[in-house]
Amino acid sequence: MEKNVTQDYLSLREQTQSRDRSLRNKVMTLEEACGFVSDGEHVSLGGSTASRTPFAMVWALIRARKKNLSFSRSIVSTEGDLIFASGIGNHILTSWFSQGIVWGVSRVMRHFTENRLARFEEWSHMSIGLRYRAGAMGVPFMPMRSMMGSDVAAQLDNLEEMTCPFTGEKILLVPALNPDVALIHVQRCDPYGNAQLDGLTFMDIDMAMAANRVIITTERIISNDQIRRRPDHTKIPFFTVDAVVEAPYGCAPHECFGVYEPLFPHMDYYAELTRKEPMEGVKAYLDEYYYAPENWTEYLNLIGLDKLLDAARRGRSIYDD
Amino acid sequence: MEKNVTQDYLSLREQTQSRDRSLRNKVMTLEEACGFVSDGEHVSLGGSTASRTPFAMVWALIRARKKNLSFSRSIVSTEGDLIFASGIGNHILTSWFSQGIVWGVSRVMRHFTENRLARFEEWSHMSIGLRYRAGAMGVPFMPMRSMMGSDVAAQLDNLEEMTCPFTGEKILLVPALNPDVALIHVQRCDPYGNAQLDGLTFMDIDMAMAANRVIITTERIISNDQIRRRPDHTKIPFFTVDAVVEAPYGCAPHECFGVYEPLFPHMDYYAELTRKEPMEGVKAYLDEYYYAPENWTEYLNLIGLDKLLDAARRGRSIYDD
Amino acid sequence: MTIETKDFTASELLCVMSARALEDGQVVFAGVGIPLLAATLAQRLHAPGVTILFEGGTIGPHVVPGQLPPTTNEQRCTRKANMLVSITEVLLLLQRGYVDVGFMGGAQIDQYGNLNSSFIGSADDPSVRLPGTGGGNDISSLTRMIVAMPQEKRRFVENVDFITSPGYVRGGTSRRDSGLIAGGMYRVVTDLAILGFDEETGRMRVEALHPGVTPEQAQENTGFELIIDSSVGTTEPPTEEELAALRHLDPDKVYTA
Amino acid sequence: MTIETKDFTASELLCVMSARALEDGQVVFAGVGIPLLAATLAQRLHAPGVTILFEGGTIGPHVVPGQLPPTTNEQRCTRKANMLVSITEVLLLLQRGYVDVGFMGGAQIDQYGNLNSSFIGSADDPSVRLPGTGGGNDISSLTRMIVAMPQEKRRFVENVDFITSPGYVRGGTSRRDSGLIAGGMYRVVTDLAILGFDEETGRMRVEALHPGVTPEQAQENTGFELIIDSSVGTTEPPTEEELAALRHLDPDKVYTA
Repeated sequence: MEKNVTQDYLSLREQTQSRDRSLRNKVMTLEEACGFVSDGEHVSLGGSTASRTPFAMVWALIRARKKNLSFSRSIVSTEGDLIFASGIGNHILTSWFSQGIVWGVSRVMRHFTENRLARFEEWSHMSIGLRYRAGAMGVPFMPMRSMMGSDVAAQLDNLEEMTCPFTGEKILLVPALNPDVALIHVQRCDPYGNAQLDGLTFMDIDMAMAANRVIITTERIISNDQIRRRPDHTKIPFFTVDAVVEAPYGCAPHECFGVYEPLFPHMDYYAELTRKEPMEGVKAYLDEYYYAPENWTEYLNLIGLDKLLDAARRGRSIYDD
Repeated sequence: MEKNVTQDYLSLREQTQSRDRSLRNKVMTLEEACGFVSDGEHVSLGGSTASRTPFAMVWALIRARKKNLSFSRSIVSTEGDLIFASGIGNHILTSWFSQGIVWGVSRVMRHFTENRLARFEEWSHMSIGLRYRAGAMGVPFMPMRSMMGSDVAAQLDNLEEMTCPFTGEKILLVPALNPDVALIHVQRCDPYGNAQLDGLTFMDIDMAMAANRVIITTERIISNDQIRRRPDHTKIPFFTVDAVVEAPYGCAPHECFGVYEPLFPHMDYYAELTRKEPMEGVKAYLDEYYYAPENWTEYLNLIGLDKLLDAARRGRSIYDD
Repeated sequence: MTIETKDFTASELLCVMSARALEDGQVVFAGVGIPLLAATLAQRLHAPGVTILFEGGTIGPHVVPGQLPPTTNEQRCTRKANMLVSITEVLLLLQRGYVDVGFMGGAQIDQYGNLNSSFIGSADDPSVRLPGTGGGNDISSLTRMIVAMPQEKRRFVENVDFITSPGYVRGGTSRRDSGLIAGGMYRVVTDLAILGFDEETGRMRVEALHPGVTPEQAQENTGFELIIDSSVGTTEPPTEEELAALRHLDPDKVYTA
Repeated sequence: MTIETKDFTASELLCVMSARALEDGQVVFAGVGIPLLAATLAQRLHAPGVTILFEGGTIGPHVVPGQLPPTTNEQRCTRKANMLVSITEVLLLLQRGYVDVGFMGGAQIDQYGNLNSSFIGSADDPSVRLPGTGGGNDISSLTRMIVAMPQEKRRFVENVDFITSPGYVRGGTSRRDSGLIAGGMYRVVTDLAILGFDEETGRMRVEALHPGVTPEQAQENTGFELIIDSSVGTTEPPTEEELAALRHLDPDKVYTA
């Protein structure tokens, strides 16, 4: 059974009401933010595939040797390999799982799933979005019209069909997903957690509203005055947020819209490293890039300043047209 | 029975599929846009109370002597009086109906409802939003947790209660509302109907996605190139839109966020005019401001340039802080 | 006015007493008028960390002294806000549980804390059609409520003509049984007293009387039998600091005349 | 390759034939690779009013020749878009009915047009765990589908191991009965033929063969019995104009090698 499905309403409210939702400074380090994630919890990851992946926090959780976490994300890329291989989690709920189409099927994912060492729980893309949305709205389910008739639905045990009392149509109900913690990387956030996102927002906003805790990593921390100058650009309100961490290049080697594109050479390097001997490759990668560096800046340095600058040049170019 | 409730899925899709959804010029006059509204249809109005009321289109529909329209809006202000008094509609679905708190209870609304000449169908504020949202999502209902236990729910005949199959909780289902036409006023729109909204968005976005036709009035028409420079600021996509009308001060005497505040002296004048003899007052108002002017500019001129300039000065001041 | 006239108005008393009902750090969904003013007053006094929400879609605005917004749907109520969202989204914050207190005025209330803002007389043939619920029904269905209103017999009736915004419905477990499993009427702040509700029956109870108000006066101004404990306490009168802060916020006495 | 080698590759043939399947003014939900390229090609040829949607949340981008986006979730696919929305919102456009065509590639398809991108072998003990549905299940559940894929026996199987993205499920009325009352598999465009589906049985049928392809060749490259009418027609070969436009879009042959 999947963990953390359809939290009952009174318990969800109690948990929410017990959070300190006042306007207060929440700035801390990656290591301190790890304190908001406990072993065994369900963690949702913002972004999608190679875009706005909250890699800095995933990196910190792996270094903190968390255990028995389960994860969900719209589409999972290499962070899924690293979650399984590092041992912090053995259950990932998503609609698609591999580094990215151009790199083929993840050999690490295959190793863990085909040997039943970990679970890749497959839901349709939209159903995951609607599960977060139900969680965000404080209702126990969302109605939808896809997934019926498929084996994706057939192998899930927490779906319900109903006949619509208004139209008589067959409707699928998917249960709310209220993650214990959501990890979301943004371009700008103030010290209180008011986050402004540019470009594609993926499922991040519903995810933040649904979660029982939210950790925001941000390219830069801006003042609350800046937020209040453009309040209609704020996408995540401060009272949903528990921790704010400034993490420049916090998605590397993935992209952050308008700031940097993916670091393709590094992604090619990882794909090559894990192609033939997936487990040896991913373990070597973890040793070199996750456990060895002293801090996030050292991790970035290992990836290489040249690659960062190139990715940043390409990233900003979206505003050149 | 309320009109136009819970359109069945196949008919909704057929109607949507039959619309010309290509990227094409849709710029026209207020009078031409009236052709998209047929007698007897359900019309939803964007904005709320005295903010972003699509007054230019309401004005045009009244002048076009439409008949038997029904309307819905989050909160209805004076446009409700004018709809009833002009005879274009005798049924309004909303959560609150009067000019605004400071002007007291509308005597025109009272005249029509207390004498059973027209219907004010009361739903909770959130339930109206969720009805548009269900319509926008292409599902026949939304689940929610308010309205139960109240007489607001007791006097409605198209609500359903259910027991949640996941949690056993009692849940209220409200039916989708897919308006025949939505009238929405925005700050900026391109000729194709890509609309960008500033400030409070009310229920406009769900309404646009739910409607079977959308008429956008806009303070100014901007180029498609401008839209494509900031695609994450577009709030309504062109393929939902059927008509684009440039109507400066198109919400007067109400406000348009960041462009002009309400024209309070004119609103005071209307309130005074209808306080003692509601029907005589509102009919005199319609004659003077609706039927007499040659065009929208003449309507604005009757209201007074001094009032427009004052409202514009106050409106822009939101960006001065 | 039944209360002995001091150096403050009944509205000022209502404002100060309402402000005291809020705690620091709370997220408060406020209506215009006294609730907005009282929430802002609380921010200036004991509760600087209070966040105000408006039903038009505003999260955490700065209310500027002397420039109180007249409505909750226009740009004046968005000044220096932290975030603007749609109406549906801001109401869903109540449903999701992010809000601590719904804070409204009331036209008519009954022994179970039900509010009516829809009809005077029967809904089928009303003597007055009122403007309706607005956000009231959702707010009172989904969170803990504080209502601020003057205490008068015609406003405090045994059973409202129409339950627009549910309190404890028909008392006992009827609110919960109807499906409203969270929230509920918490306090009614009037110019005479602070009123609460009996946990078991859901009926209105006097929590404290304002200075100089007798139990008899409170009862006389109520259209049903109030639960009054003989040992009921008395509130502290508004302090000079409270009144000064209030008058700074509303110098033109827009809401405190 | 079974088709006589002309002055174009099999991928180019697939692209041109897929582009022809789109009509002007359509809203097309496109996957990366051939679908994206073919939709862009259609815009340059007979269907300038086609609007492209990507599952990452992009509405109506300009695809720049020579800079084809490698994925549907990164900023490269948002160049000069008309609007960006969330993933959930862009998928809901399918459900609401705003989309005319879902346009995808496929790894494995069966006689009823069901697609598998989840498991090779049984789901409980697969020989290969594939990456999964992504947007495929929602797209094929909610709109009319065009799939572009090479026609090979191992890809065209009688029944897929796992229905990731439903076609006509088990044939007959089974798709509709399962609750999928709209959409359905419309065309499978391959390097050998244009395939459709029998209205009654939901089984795959040859609509037209590409120039030089015999019915026997089409059948040989299919793992189940195709419906082939003896009078089945032949498609027009790619024109010079089509090939020139295609090569202008993908000069490095990223998708058309």
